[in-house]
Amino acid sequence: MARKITYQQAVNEALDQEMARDPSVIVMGEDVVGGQGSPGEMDAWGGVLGVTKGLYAKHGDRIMDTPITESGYIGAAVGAATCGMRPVAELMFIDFMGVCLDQIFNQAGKFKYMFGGKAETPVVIRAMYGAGFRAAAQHSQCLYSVFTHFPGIKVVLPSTPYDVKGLLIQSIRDNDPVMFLEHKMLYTLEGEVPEEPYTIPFGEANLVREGGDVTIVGFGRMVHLAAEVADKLAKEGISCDVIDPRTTSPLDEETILESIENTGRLVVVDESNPRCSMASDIAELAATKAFSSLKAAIQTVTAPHVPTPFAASLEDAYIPSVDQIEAAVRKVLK
Amino acid sequence: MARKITYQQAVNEALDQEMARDPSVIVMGEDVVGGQGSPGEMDAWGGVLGVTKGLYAKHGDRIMDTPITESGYIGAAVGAATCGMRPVAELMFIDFMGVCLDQIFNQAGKFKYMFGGKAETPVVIRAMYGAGFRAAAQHSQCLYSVFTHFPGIKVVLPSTPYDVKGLLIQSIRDNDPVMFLEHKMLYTLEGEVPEEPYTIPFGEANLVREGGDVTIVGFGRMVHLAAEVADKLAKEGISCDVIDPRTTSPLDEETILESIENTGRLVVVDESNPRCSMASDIAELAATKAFSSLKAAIQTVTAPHVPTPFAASLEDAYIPSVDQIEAAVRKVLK
Amino acid sequence: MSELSKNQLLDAYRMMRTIRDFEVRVHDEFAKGGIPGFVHLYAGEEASATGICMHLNDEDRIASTHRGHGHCIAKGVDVMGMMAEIYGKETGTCKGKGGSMHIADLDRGMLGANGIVGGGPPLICGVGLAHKMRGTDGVGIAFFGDGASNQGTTLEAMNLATVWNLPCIFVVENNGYAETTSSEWSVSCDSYADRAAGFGMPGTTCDGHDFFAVYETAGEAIKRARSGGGPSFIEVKLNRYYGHFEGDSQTYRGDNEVEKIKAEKDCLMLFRKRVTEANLLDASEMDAIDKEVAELIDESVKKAEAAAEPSVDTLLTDVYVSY
Amino acid sequence: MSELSKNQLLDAYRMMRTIRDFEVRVHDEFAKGGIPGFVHLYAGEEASATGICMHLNDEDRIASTHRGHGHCIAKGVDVMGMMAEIYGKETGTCKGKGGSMHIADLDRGMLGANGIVGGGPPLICGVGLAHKMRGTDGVGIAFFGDGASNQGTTLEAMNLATVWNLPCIFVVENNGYAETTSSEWSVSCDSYADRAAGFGMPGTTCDGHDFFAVYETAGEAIKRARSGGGPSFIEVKLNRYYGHFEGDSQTYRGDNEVEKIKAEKDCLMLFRKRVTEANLLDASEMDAIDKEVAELIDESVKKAEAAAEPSVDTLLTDVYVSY
Ligand SMILES: Cc1ncc(C[n+]2csc(CCOP(=O)(O)OP(=O)(O)O)c2C)c(N)n1
Ligand SMILES: Cc1ncc(C[n+]2csc(CCOP(=O)(O)OP(=O)(O)O)c2C)c(N)n1
Ligand SMILES: [Mg+2]
Ligand SMILES: [Mg+2]
Repeated sequence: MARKITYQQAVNEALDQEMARDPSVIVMGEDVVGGQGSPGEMDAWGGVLGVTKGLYAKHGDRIMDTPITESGYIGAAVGAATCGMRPVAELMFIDFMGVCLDQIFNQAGKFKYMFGGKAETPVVIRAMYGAGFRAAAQHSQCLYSVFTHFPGIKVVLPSTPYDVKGLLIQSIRDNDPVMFLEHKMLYTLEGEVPEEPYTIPFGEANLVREGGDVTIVGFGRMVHLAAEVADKLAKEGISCDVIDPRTTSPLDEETILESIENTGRLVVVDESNPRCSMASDIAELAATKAFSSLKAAIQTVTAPHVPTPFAASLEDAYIPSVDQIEAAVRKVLK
Repeated sequence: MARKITYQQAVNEALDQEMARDPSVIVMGEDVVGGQGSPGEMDAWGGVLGVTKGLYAKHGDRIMDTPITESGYIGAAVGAATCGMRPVAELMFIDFMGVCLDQIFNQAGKFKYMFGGKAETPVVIRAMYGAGFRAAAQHSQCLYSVFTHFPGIKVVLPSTPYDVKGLLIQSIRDNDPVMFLEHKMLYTLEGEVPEEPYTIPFGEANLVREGGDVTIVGFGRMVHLAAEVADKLAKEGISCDVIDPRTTSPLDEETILESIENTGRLVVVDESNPRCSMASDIAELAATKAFSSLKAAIQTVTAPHVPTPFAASLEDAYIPSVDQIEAAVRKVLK
Repeated sequence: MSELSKNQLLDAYRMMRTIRDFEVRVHDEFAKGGIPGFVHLYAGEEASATGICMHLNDEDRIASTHRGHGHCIAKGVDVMGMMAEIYGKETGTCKGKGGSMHIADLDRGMLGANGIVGGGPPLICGVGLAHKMRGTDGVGIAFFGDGASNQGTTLEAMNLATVWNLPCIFVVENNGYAETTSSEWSVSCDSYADRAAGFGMPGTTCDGHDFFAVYETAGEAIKRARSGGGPSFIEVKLNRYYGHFEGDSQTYRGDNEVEKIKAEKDCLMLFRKRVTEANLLDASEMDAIDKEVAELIDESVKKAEAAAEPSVDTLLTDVYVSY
Repeated sequence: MSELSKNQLLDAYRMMRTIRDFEVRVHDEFAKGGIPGFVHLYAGEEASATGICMHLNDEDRIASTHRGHGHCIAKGVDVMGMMAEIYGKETGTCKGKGGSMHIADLDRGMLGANGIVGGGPPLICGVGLAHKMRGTDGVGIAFFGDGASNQGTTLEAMNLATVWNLPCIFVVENNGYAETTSSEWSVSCDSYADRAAGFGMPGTTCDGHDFFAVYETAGEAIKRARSGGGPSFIEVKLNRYYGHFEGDSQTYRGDNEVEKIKAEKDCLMLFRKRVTEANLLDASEMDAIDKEVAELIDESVKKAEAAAEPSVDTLLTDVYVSY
């Protein structure tokens, strides 16, 4: 397993392989091909950051550009999914959920229940999330906490190229609506990824570091910061479990609880705004189901309760940092 | 202060008095007058449940019907607010947020920050929420946890006619965007309400019951169920603090933490779906800031992680019950 | 009219009569307190659902609205299950989980009533897309009201259907009101044909009291869609007999507005008149249907009342396929 | 053309030149790596913002888009503050918190660039409503692109403006592309006049390379709005000179597409030609402006580069008025 590809290439490869395998898989979104109706090249962009580049050459009309009409085409993806297609719709930035949320949370997410079990909606919605790109308040949000709140929706937050490929293939084959969220600052991250298709089951956390003193639960890009802190502290003899839940819905409660039962100390690292967030969710999990094991106040490290600022100085201060995580770990150990 | 009016009348009175006081207050929504362009009566409905009935007769064109176009008119309310108006827009059911969320969370909620402080957006969005009406999955949600997650938005959950009036007047006079959420099962609740206008500040919880054994934090309609349990258990000598935060954003952390420091035992009652909810949020608050006082695992009582079912038998089982709350209180006391 | 066989005419009549009786009965039972929640009745509008759905098979799909019973019946959803669903019983089409606003039956091509105004049209683009990608000649039909015709989701779907050249029909059932609000006021265009043109598709208006007018107008649009000719827009002008929902006092309506329509333009009356005058059907044949339908509806209510509420064990099922 | 005074003509030229130089300079500085984030440039489209905003005062408000620099400058936002904002400095219009996509100045009637395609049009209904309720003759102008013209929020706003009879103008700046996607493909109507008709308002198309054409078309619509005549729709046909955003390789464009437009239809060139041929302005007067503007832009970059980044203390401020 020596081949290394980027997080972005892993998205592309998963889409490519699933489209090749299953003719019901279709891909759609704004400029996911690029150049529709224009005088120059088709496949001009392959998505705003080139993630779907090349799929048109291989799969033709099964990858489709759309007008700027998120309710329209995400609704279309949902409708097509109820007809047995497996659409993967790209919502360019998760921040755009405000113009199409109904089709996701009230339609796709509720069909099966409202219809008494008689509907399946195997739609995947891919979207970029996260801060760090100097993209300011309307292009930097996390928002996975919001989707995790909604029943009927699965939420996937891959942190590595390996997880991207396995989880995206799982998402496409899964029969429920899935929000597949890609952290825009991870696209260039390289990692080992098998060439053949494989799946990673939902609800199985990844124990990124093992250690008995403190449990750190992190999401998406934060997993890497948490691991960095764990590695640093390991040199001082402080050993941390670093847990990457990989999916927030379903959530692998078991792995998290087991770790807490062992360490008695919990730090949650969530790039989201703090209120009603995944940080809250994991803290609640510990305080309701592992309370007797807890030896110290839980620490959460999150963005503050403000929109994402543009200026580099402010955005850097907005995003949870290695220093803040380290301080939190030291605090739970006091 | 002997006069009693209903929760619904309190909404109407607050709107009426503020419209009389301040000409910049305007009210808009679907059928909030009723009969626009129709051959019969104007003011035919006064909102789908009659809450705004009579305001047209008193305030004329300052209360306005809208087409079914939530992005359109909620956006218009937001835009008008930036021009110094004080619009109160009715989103009939909070469940409809999916077709207009962008104007709330990305526009109204972010203007001040994105514009470096140079904008005020004094808009109020009133909406009905909550289960119990046999209105099924798309007309019964709480969703206040989602709005609480967003910076820049204030979230108000009145539980009594008195709170409705004081908090709605505060919302209208407040210079920030406010989600004012009315539980549809409380409209007929009666309570003492002063005739003259008054305000209740945001971020000041109401200690509904005082007692030293257990802290129960409840939201909206759940406050009444919690109080019922407290009264019942008081007869057995179990005394509960019942806290109604009244606003979830801002949140009166102090009152909640003080109570927990005193009781060491916390039950949170939230009608929402459980994940990334206000139940999570309060549990996190306790586990991070009052950990050393906690004597038992926190208990949360919420709806399950499923859409709201239609059938009476199922909906009754879906909504947190007095029995579940009582069981949770007994559990934290074990 | 002549292209319809006698059996088809009988089917059409039976369909309209079934919808009418179903709705009248739900109205009565709601008034007696037997039915919970929000209920929006389709009585008066029967010719629309019937005239359109007569062209469809199980592979064709429709998306409906909060006022969905008529569309369900016309698309072949079982009436017994529907009545039980409206009562919230375990024998309901959706096991009691959906209620009036969420009846769906994908096997019959009925993609759901919808509690969200404007929820259906984007979904129907997906139906059209699925048919197109698979190379079938199936179509998708979005039913929505005059109120919903101003919702951004509806308008986006119209643009998308033209851009993607989808086999989709957008049917606005213009009953003059969205709740209390007149469509004369809320719909900004002079005619819906103008709005259709603004989205690059042909738009036609037809009289929704006249089954044959609806049937013919829809037939053309559906034929065009099936043969790759792209989407169409149809305005069906009609009237609802009851309030927006059950419990609505309707003071916004004109004096004797509904009585006049019933007397002059009732779709069942007009149908009877046309087919008997043209000697296509006998009154007695339709009388026989009336009787059968009355019995069917009666049985559906009895069974619904007698059925059990869903067991609390089912609260947590049917939400994910796998979790 | 004749109705404009010499000073107004000089102002118009200065405005267009300022926008052009600002954008060219941002393009160059971005390429050098000095500017962070997403930057969408308005170069080539100057006559639109200028021709429209020349009619407006500080009480009139505009809503802009991700491609907002030109609208800001035309509406009177300070160029020094804008440049500093784009660099993310504390001296920026928004103290560095907003960046290119969020420049706003409510005192100048500029309600914000917008990172959400279709974000502005509903807001502009509110501006129109506020003016209408207060009985002023102010107007609201929504600028948006051809791509945004298919967004439900835009379409809803158009319907609402007609229904409420608001003093709002909907200006689609049709530059032929939404990112890489051609407006020929994504916009379903044959002409935007059809779409306007579908929402009950007059629609006109004008040549966005020609300042005078834009100025006159906008003048009529704004006059109508000021006098209670309701909303209008204007399509301005124009071209962008740079990529969708900085960094775009633009392989979707035709060969020499931009070079040809620059040579034949550049708005500054056409303006110069018109006013000198008609003896309204001297070339030397415009040359002088060119020089002043060049210095201004140069100074704005120097100041922006020299300014401090916002202090971390400001991370938590400016979010609520009171909390
Ligand atoms: C997004 C959304 N907005 C508002 C409502 C409330 N509502 C339900 S039906 C209705 C009126 C719909 O009118 P129309 O589309 O003409 O259909 P009709 O009821 O006349 O059949 C409204 C406003 C809703 N359910 N969803
Ligand atoms: C709701 C939303 N969808 C998509 C985008 C991404 N996006 C930004 S600009 C743009 C193209 C806009 O095209 P157009 O409206 O024609 O304006 P132009 O860029 O040509 O000025 C897109 C798709 C966005 N910012 N917001
Ligand atoms: Mg209607
Ligand atoms: Mg464009």
